[in-house]
Amino acid sequence: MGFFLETLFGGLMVGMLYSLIAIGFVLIYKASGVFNFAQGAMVLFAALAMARFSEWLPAWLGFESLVLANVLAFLLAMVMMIAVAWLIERLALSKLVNQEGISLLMATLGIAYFLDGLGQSLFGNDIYKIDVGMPKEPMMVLESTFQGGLLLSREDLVAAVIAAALVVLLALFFQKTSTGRALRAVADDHQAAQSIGIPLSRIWVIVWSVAGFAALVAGIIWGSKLGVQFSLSLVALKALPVVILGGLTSIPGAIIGGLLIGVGEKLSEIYLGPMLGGGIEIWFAYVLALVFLLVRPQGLFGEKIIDRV
Amino acid sequence: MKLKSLALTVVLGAGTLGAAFAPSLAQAQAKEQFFPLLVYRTGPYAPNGTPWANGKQDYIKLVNATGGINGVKISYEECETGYATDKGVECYERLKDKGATLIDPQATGITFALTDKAPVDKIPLITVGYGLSASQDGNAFKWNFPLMGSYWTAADILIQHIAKKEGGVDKLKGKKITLVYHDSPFGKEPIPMLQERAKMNGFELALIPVTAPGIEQKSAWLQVRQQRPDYVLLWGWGVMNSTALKEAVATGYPREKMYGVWWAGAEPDVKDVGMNAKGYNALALNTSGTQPKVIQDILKNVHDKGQGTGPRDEVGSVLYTRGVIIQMLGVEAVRRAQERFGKGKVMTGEQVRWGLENLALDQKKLDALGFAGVMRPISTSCQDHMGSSWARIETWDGAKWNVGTDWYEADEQIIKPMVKAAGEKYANEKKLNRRDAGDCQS
Amino acid sequence: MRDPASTPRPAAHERPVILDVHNISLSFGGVKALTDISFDVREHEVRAIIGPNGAGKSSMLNCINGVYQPQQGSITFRGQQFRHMNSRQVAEMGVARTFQNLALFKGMSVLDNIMTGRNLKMKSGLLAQAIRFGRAEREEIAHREFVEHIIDFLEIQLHRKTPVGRLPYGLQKRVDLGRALAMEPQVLLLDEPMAGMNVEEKQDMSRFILDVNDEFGTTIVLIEHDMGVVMDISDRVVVLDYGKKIGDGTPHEVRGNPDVIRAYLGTTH
Amino acid sequence: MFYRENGQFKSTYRADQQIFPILQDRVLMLLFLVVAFAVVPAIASDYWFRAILIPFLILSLAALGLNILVGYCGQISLGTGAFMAVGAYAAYNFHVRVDGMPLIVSLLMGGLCATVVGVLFGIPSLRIKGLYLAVATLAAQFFIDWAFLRINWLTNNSASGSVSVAGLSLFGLPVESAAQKYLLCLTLLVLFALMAKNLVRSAIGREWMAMRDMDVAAAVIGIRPVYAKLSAFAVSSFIVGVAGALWGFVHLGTWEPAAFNIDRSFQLLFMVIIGGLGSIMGSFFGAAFIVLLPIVLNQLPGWFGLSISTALSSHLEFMIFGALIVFFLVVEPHGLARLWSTAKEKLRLWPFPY
Repeated sequence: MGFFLETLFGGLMVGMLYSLIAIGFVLIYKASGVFNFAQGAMVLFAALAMARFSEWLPAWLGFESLVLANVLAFLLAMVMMIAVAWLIERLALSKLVNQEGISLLMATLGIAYFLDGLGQSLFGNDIYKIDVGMPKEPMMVLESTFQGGLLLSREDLVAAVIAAALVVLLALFFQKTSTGRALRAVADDHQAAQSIGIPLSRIWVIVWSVAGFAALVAGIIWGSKLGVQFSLSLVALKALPVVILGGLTSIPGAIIGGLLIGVGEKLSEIYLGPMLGGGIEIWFAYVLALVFLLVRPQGLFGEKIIDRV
Repeated sequence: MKLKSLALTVVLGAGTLGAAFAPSLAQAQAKEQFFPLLVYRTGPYAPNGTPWANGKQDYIKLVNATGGINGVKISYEECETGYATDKGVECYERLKDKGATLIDPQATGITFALTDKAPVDKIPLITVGYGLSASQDGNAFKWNFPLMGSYWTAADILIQHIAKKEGGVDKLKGKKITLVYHDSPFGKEPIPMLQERAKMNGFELALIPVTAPGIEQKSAWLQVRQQRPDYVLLWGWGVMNSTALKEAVATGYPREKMYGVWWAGAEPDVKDVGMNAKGYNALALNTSGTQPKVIQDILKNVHDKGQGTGPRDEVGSVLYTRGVIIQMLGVEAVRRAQERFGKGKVMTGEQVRWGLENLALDQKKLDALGFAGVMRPISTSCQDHMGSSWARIETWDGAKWNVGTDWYEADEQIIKPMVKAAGEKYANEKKLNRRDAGDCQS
Repeated sequence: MRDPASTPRPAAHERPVILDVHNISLSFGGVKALTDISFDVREHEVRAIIGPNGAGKSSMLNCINGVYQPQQGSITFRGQQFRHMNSRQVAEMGVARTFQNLALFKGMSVLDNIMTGRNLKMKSGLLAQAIRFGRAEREEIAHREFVEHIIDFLEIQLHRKTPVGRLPYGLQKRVDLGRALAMEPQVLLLDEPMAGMNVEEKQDMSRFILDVNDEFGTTIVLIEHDMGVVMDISDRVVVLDYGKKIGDGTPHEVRGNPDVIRAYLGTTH
Repeated sequence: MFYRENGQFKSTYRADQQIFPILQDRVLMLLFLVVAFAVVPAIASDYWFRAILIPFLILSLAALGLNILVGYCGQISLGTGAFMAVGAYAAYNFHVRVDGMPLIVSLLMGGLCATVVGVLFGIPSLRIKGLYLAVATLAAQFFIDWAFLRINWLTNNSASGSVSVAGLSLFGLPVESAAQKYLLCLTLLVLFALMAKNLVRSAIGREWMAMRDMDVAAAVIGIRPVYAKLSAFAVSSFIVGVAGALWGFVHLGTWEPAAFNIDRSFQLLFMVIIGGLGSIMGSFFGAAFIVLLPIVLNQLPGWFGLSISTALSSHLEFMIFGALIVFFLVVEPHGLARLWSTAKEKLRLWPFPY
């Protein structure tokens, strides 16, 4: 029982991080109808920037404080992500408007390649460290209720909390702020949005920046867990089933989906894995999503499509 | 339309350029021993691949700076494989036409792919401490040289060490040992050996695969926590190792009970885990640090001259040093070959192969080369393409690797028959007839 | 347009019923699109369905085509009764259809678009088509000939090989019609065949429709907004409003129906 | 001037329905084949065969297969690599388990197994559309990758999961030298390309395109979505499977599942998109582009005498590759094939622009 709970929590915490990345996908898809395969590359790029700046800045400016270094690095990284967003809009999106999804998807793959290359040639391709003072040692809880107690990773806990906070933040941003509403308007109908004078290009820059922000936070969390290194760009692959499970256009979907996938794959790996020889979680997540789609083709919270002729 | 025609030209340009230039590259340099360098400085495995590659290149530079091999200078060209088999093959094909005489594929997968091509092209493969374990059998694998150790010897030695810690092989009975491995040919190689050992010594072997590249290991380590094994063997490469250590920390598995293969015992694996990895052990094929004479020479003759391949502070790190050793073995093979086929001549692939097969590096030679204390003597033969299987255990103290004192050697009784059987199987599959004594002389 | 003397036809009600729609109700998640619609179509007649926008005209056709599955009601075709129609069956039974907002295959040439109409009639297997030998090739050529007749009939020879996407709207409408004709239908459903056309184009289209009706004896069900056209070419008219049937009869009868007038003039009651 | 079709009148529909109705095209094609079959084997270097031509041929074949699915039937698949893997491993099993199984048969059996798996994973397409389907096909990718790593039977119980073949021969002729391998691939490619071309200009091809362009209308004129989509999946995965078998048998010789990982799937998708969706010719252009580009890029510095570090150059390679992808999607979303036909249009009018 105790172990089952550990697995469950483990799954929930990972799931929270998945939703964080998934939200990046959803934001961009909602606003620009682009399925952004570059999200992973953005995570890597942001994390690299963060890691390297926090390492370089003290040397350049000659100060010690780790906190200051991290704060400055974070800001700088964020600036870079905004720049990236702006460039993407200028050089790619604005020229690719109203093309079918598949070419857009390919374009983002191109962008992903570009960012991977750029990031690594700017910041190097070794394995780097992000130290935001995440607690590493695990903690024991409920020793009274379960023999051996319940082992929780503090790091995951903190990470999950941050992720959750950010997710809520973004949700609020979309529901409450005027920009958020504008974004939603664009998402619902491009022409209409333009006709009431919402400049599409600016909206896109904003959305991609917000996605960049999500990527940065995700990058920092994963980065301090795994170390910042090329492979970071692959975590996005793990968020894809989340996106289709939750529905491409729904933020709540991304959250619920993330948790479901996180728990699903961990439980499957632990309790099914041994029977099948292990290593099943990656495809299990996808199959889970696939089976679900067969029942609800538009995902958990996606809108239903009716063919009109 | 302008853009379109531009696009068109780009395509045509690419095509024609490729056509025009690629062949012209395909000429061997005269009077120089050509070593192609398959490396990966990008992708998930770059942090480990890079120092290795730099070590190889720096040693070549050192040899050239000090008069080459009896006057024969070494020319080289790097090719990025990204640890991907097909790119590795592409590199091999490209560089072999430039007169490649020795190849270190730097990846087990690529080694597998090249094992069938090497005999055709007559290019020896040197796979120090990796590759196809069975290829130790020189009778079946004429062109493979898993010098200094294979994954089978590695696994065997780890078990020996654990037995020793437990106070005798008999103590292994009933123990639980879990292998956490990179889900690829590399990670799977040791399994047959471990199963053999498990049968023999009566310990319980559990296998936990980690999907490459190994960034998501939460469930793997939850399983470890569930099974509570007495020891965990870590068969990882690249980012998988550091991630494994971090998850071990997060699930509270004692690092002292973790033993990595010699590809999981370098700085990149523990660097950003730091103190948390304290007590973690791994196999050591070689020492690290800048004390050895050869490293000093490299610093003096290469880096001080501003010709260092990588950053200076990486010189002497575990994988860098291994790169140096690998390149040294190649160079010595050429030197050995020259003794037979003519000093100061450029050796062909076949001649280098003979050199590799007749390596005899005793302590004296090693000292002379500046490898005193870095590694143990090695001597190969027609039957044994490994030469020696000496290795030690090193432990991370939170800041640096401390190499233990006692040397281990794989247990012939176990290795020999397995290698032989595997060799037979391979020879039969490939319908090759095994080499006779006469062939060994050639 | 049509003066009774020229084509002596038996009055509509004397001819046998070919298609009978009975108590059809359709709704999308609570929203009622059609409520309890019944009407019949007799052989060789031109039957019009009219009504204001959103009256559920296209939905009606979609039910007949099996694009939508009505929640209630049944459709009887040549005595065979169906609860749900399935597009394939409908097509096989010889019901063809054109679409309100062009549903042509944009990526394909005019020729190929119309050729798809013949697919039902092509029998050669996948492998035969791959090797394109014997039957497969003969079929292609035979059907190509048939299609060429349609192309001539619709006077679009010049555009044979142009991708339909590049054609002007009026011509695309013709291709749409051509594709339907290629199926040699017994019943032809036309969804606003003249929407967005100028007077000449409308006249051409009406001519095509009547020719089809006369020459091939095809029964025609058409949705149309232009009352003038409807009155001219249709034998009987169904009037829908807000998914309900508010009128049914000859153009003359319908014109006099107060409900219809109200629906069109929009006088509230 | 020289590229004109006027004066060539078609008296029969058969004549009008040829693959290359225009004389010049036929001549050009013929010349091209002569060069490919006779001249190239004589002059090409081993490097060209093994590192460029053979990969190009095999990947064009795979791209061709994928193009049928994506380009003609409009079903996006990100699992192509996996279907190649199925082809390769299935062929391998027939090769090693059945004594004296002729090479060509094993290859085709590989294709057939891929067909079965392809259709299986194609079933979701009946319900799921567009990007959802695309991501769903990743399930195939990851599951199949896993299966070949984990299920020993599939790899003939090779401890490492990596398998290898050797001593290939076709109808008694050895397939060992680069030239022989090249000719084998070329022959298969030409045959499949021909059949594919026939299919897409026949009834079935029209059904696929109809599904792609307007599925409701297609259904209304009596095209069964199930049949159209699944047949596309079947044909596509068959060709892809054979390509996979060739990749393993002819190009790599020894391979592991990683040789068919998700990167391969993306690579192939790039090929069909850069080359041109819904164009047989495009598949070749795409493959040529994607195969040559990296090689050219990483030799580029050498030609201009600059020596940049391997790391940097391969990072630049990444960047340029990515940039070019976007560039092409921006200037010509319909791919190189469209560029080619626009070029032909121009040539047709040349030297009089109007």
